[in-house]
Amino acid sequence: MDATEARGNLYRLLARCYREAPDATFLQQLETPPLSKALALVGMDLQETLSGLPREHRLETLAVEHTRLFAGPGKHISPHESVYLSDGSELIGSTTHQVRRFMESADLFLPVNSVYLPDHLSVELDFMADLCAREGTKTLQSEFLKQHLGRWIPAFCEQVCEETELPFYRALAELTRNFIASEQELLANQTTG
Amino acid sequence: MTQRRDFLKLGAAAAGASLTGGALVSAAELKKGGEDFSPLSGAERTAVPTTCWQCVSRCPVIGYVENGRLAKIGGQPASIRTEGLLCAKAQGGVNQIHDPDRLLYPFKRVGERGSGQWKRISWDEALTELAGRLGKLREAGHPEKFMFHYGRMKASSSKLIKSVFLAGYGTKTIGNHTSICEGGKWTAQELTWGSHYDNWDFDHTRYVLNFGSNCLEAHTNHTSVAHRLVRALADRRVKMVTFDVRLSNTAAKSDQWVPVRSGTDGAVALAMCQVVVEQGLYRGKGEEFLKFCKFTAAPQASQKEKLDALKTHLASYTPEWAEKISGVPAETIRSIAIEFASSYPAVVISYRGAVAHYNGNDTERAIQMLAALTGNIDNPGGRCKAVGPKWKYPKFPGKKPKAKKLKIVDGFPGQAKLPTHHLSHQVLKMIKDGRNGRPDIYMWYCYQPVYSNGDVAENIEILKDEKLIPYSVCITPFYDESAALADLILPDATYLERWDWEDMVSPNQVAEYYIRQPVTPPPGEVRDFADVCCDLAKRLGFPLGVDSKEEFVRKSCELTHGVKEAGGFAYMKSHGVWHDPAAKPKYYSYRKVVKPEALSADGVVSDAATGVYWNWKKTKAKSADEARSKGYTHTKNAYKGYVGQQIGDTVYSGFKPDKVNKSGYFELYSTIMEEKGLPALPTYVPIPEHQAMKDNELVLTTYKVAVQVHSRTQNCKWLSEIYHQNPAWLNPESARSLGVSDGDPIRVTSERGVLETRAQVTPAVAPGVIAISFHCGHWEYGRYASGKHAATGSAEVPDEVKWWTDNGAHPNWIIPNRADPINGQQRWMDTVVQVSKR
Amino acid sequence: MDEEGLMDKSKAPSQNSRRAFLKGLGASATLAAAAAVRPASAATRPVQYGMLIDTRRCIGCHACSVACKAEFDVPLGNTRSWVEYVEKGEYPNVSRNFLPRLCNHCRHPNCVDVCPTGATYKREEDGIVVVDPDRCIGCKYCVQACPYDARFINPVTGAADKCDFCLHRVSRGIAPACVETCIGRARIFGDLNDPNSEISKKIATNPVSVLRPGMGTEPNVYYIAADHSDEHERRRGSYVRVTTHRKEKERR
Amino acid sequence: MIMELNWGLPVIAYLFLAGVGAGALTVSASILLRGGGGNFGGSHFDMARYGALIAPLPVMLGSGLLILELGSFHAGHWFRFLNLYTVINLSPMSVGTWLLSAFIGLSLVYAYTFMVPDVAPGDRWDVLRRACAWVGVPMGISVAMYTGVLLGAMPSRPFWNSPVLAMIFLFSALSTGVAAIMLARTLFRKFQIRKLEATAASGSSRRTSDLDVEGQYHQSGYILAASDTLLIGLELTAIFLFLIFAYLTVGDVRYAVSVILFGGSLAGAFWFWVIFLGLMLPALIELYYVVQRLLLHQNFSVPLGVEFAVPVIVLIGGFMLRYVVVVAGQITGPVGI
Repeated sequence: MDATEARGNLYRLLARCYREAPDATFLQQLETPPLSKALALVGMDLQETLSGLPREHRLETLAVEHTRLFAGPGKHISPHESVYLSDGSELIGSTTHQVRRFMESADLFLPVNSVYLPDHLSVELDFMADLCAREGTKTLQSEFLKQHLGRWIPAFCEQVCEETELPFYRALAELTRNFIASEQELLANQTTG
Repeated sequence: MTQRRDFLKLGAAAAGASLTGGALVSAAELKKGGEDFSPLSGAERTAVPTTCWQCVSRCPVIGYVENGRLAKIGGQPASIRTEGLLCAKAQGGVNQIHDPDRLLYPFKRVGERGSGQWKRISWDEALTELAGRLGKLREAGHPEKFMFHYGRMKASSSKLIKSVFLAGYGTKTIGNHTSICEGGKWTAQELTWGSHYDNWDFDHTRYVLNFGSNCLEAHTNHTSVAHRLVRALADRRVKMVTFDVRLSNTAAKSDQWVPVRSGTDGAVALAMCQVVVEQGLYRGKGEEFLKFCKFTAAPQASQKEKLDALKTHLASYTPEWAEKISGVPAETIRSIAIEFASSYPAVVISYRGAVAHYNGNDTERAIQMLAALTGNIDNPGGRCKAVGPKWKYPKFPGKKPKAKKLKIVDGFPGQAKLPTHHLSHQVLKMIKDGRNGRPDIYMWYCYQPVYSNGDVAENIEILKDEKLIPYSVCITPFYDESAALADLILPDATYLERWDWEDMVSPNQVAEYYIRQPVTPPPGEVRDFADVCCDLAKRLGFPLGVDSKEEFVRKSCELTHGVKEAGGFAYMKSHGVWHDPAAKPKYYSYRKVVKPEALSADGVVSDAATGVYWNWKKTKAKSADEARSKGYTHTKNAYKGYVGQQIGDTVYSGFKPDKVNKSGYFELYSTIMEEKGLPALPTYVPIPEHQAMKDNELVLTTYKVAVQVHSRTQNCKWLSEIYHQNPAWLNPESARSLGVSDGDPIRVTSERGVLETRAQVTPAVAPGVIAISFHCGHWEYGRYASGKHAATGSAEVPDEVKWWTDNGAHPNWIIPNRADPINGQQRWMDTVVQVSKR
Repeated sequence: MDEEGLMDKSKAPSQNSRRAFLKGLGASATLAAAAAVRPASAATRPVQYGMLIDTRRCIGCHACSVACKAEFDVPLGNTRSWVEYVEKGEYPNVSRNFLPRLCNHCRHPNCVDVCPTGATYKREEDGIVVVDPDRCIGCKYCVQACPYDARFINPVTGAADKCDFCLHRVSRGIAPACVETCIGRARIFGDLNDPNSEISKKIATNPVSVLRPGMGTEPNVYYIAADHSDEHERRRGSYVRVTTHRKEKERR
Repeated sequence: MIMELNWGLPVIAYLFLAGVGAGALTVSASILLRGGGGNFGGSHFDMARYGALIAPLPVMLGSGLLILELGSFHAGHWFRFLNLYTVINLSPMSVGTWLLSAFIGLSLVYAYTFMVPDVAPGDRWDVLRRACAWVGVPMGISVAMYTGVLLGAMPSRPFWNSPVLAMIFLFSALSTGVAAIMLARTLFRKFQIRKLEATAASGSSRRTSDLDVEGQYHQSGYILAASDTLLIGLELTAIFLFLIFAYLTVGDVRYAVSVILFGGSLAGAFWFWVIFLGLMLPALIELYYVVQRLLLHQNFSVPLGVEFAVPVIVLIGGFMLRYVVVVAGQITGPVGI
């Protein structure tokens, strides 16, 4: 597997984690050795992060926490760039449109009836994964990180770390933050070099 | 030469005609709306005609969409109601879509109810659970144990959800919110002239007499009515007098503000009636109208008998008597009464300031009497019967089940004698009481049971109690104080993301047909609840015949006469509004003579006691004989069979009844009231709690401002930026005696509890009154309303958009839920409080 | 693949386009003015747009304020257009009057005098005072100089901002947003230099006033029956309360 | 009073710093031109040198602060302020920008002429130095005054809208400029005395003095103290004119000025920090020593503590003057609407 494909997979994995709480299948996949070992290497040791949770309540606890952190109702950390970046503190703000345009400029279109807005964290991560799957998109990737993902991921992840009561999501946020930081570095080197 | 002279003649004659606007040199008018452009790029914004739903006025609007995002809402120039104008609230609707704290997914409670712990679930999961519970109740033969309680639900939403879905399901345990709004006014009107809703014909009036209406700031038909009132005041110099405890903006724009003691408007109105009768000012138009009025028990009383009865009844209601009660000088009452009565056509208007009291029912009846005595009923320039569109819509296919009902929506036995609009504010108390049963499922829609009613603390306690309410479902686009206490939250579409046909009445007496369509698609998993109903019904095995509200609206457009011919759904989508260009304004509907063939139709009988012709087959009567023996007045639902009223030798269509079996007269003498042991003629009853008030006690009054509706606009940042705090207004005299200065923190105490707020000492409120608006003090409802939200933003873009921190105080915590003993109206304006500096 | 080009497309309408737009409007506004506003006989007369606010018709509903907020997506805390309430008197003789406020597009705009970069200027073709956000450095000198507190620094653009009579609409023959929505129809907008315009006729036939005439700015926003009462009158012991409905709570 | 200040601390600091710099340069140039250098064993020349070396620093620092306060800078348009250099118009700020830029250039050149090795009166940089001084005096006065004109140009700000304000700012700039030199001189006292000793030893002084080195040092402070006293006197006179004219008029200005009068929200800051601490106190102290020499012909000698404290409070007063003026102007407005 080449590096770009690996990066794409990681984007895809993170997107899945932010979109919805893990279900049984997904959690099982995460815990299967090659993946779980790889996760442990980057600081997300599932045995450790999930150890405090009784097995029968794991999914429920993760779902409740996912809801509390990223969906609401009421006070939550909005995973939408336009809200998080205080673009007038609006859902579907002008940023949302900019992200959509960016994606469309790369010939990638969100399905008409998509549940998620273009600037939802999971969609932005998915977009990066899609770009990774295509040749010659390094500049696009780098620009997207610069204009969008990279602008809010550090603060967002920091706040998730502060807010969450579950090691799983703290580890996820840290992983996301570190990954995006390394991505920025990598792409900066590759596009300038 | 002859021709030349003729031309000159023509020219001279034409000078008298109004020819403005045609000449070349006149200044060209700029177009008033209908288009909009981005100030940044200059690109045209896409115009989507739709309908506002910030308040019940439901004005036709145009949504302007830029880059797939709603940028602005503007007026609909083609509307004959608004004439293209639009209030602040409507324009603030943009913020509803973009509310950063709105709900995007269904949520299910985990942990204790009200603990704030939730789990996001899928629609399928939510509907499977809900349909399971609903199905179980229905199969067990207890559909009535599903209670549906709505706040704002009108037109197609109401028809599809209530008349189709809930009727198909079989529950009639349906609560509304009219009794916390204006139900009392409606009941009084049903008693006098039949159906509710009065339209004030400001376009033709010469005088406006206002009891407690703030229609320049808030009204059921706000923009449509307000712009006409301003036009009358400014262009035609119509005089306006406002009786109110507070200088509302409406009072401020009146020629005269007359402060009145809280809850005594009825005394003033009766005294004015007395002046009119005593001074013979009814002569002329009033006298003509007397023929259609009922002032005595006998249906066919003569003019003289009517007047004699009136004189006797009003004899003691002198201006001097009213002065003692209301604090308004007798001379003021007399002179205004004379002005009003001699300014035909004149309109007397009224609203919650006058009606939301213990004695509100008869205050409104007294006001109706004043209008009747001066002939200002359903006439150009007077108090008119409402005219609205008559939409046809697809009915429930197949046979509806016999609906069942828990008797919990009309209050406790005897609490209100004629609750024609139910006692919404008693529903939770009835549930707590439990004697008339409790719903297994309590679902509320576009409603805030916790925040909108009085007794907030008790509402919370009841809604929280899983023993009282086993399962609760909240349908809302926003997480509010009530949603926090639900078991299941279904994310509803905002009004800008859904379909509807709409039907608000027209202030110009010509019906306007208009629709609402989505300006942008709903985000996340948001769904219009009416669409969800179609889905639920299918799951429950009684499909509604339509799969979505859009289909319902499309079919309605094809069914409705006029709209269909104009081009149906496609026309409405592109134009938004339609009215019959040939339609004439409707006045004097009561004067129409009923055709003889209508009187001889099958089932039509005449009732000797009232002079009413009615069709017993449309009532609950089983046979003609039963109908005859019970008579019109005492047959259940007899009003539904009403055909006409015999007056003299003629049968007029008269004042068609609604909800109660009144005659076709303009009933100021109400047999219905009489039979309930209440005074038949409008009577002044003092408010018991106000009779023995101590020196340090004040009456708490609530009010609305121009930029907010009661509870559902505080999340709109543009509106809350303008109005987010509600200090309590105190007259300098009251303030002095309490030792309170402007800006002081104060404590307002009622029998229900304590409210902490600040004082605004102003002469714009009467002594003895404390006025607190009821828009503020949310403790949920997102960042702009309550300040509750997680911090956002990086160092690069700090989160500092919401610059205000004081979100005001909500007076409903200390206002008890108490009913007008006649119609059940929530007594918003009666609470006695003590005020002290904190 | 031309990736740079795609990047450009992904950007929101930039300030550059606003600037180009302002410039482009020069021509179109003259056209519109010539075609729509000015009578043919006076084609050489320059246009001076102005507004007349009949406060007798104003009901203090803030429809104009919110229309403006929406039209320009004005960030919270700032206002191009707002309505002040003036409450005064002694019970029961109390009044509350409403004073809608906006940029006066003065004949002698002090803001233009003090602008060090020429970013704010009075357009010759229609007399509208505008700000070029690309030239403006945000020094706030004009904010200080405006006697009407009509200007602010837009936190998004970093430039001075204020009412521009909805130039983008007016140049296309559509009334300003506040005029379109005004429930009382209190606002009349038009060419003050055309004696036959509705606004000129109304000004000619009514007692009108402008705000702070002593400043010598010669405003082009006129009022009928404006209440010029001010909280300074409290010094005389009479009750006056001015509510500005702005973040800056006091009128200055 | 809930009001946001459009011009906050950076602008206040700038107005003060520009004044100090402009004052320092003007005083330095005046001393250089008047004394020609060399009086009291070159101590006048040294004073000119202190002034010259001080002048560009606060002005450049102040200008930098000014850029920080720009809205365009806040919005991330870092270099938009360069637009200032694309236009010349009659805006006091535009005039000020060019003036300030020229001033910075000139003051740097002027400072350079004092930084060359073995700098002394009459060296090969003397012509350039004197040329700079000739231009520097009017330019320094212009920069000092323009800050007042900048504020005074607006009828909408009645507190500022007074020609006297420019005069107050001018005198304040000069007196804070003198204070800056005095302070520098005090801080480099040892160096100064060492130099005097060296001069005395070499006997190259043009005029023999019967004073010892310490005495000579003090003597050279006399001219600064005396001129500072005079400048403070002038400044007080200008402030008096400002107040009395405001008081004698009716309307906007009178109401605006009332914020610094008894009962006003800035009265404390104005009367204590500006008038008493910043002007009266230093003037009285200086007068005490100056009078001894002027009238009683005693030797001029000031204790070290006083020598240090006086310029510090003058500088504090100068800052507070700008603070009070800038804030007062913004929290007041025209009366009526």
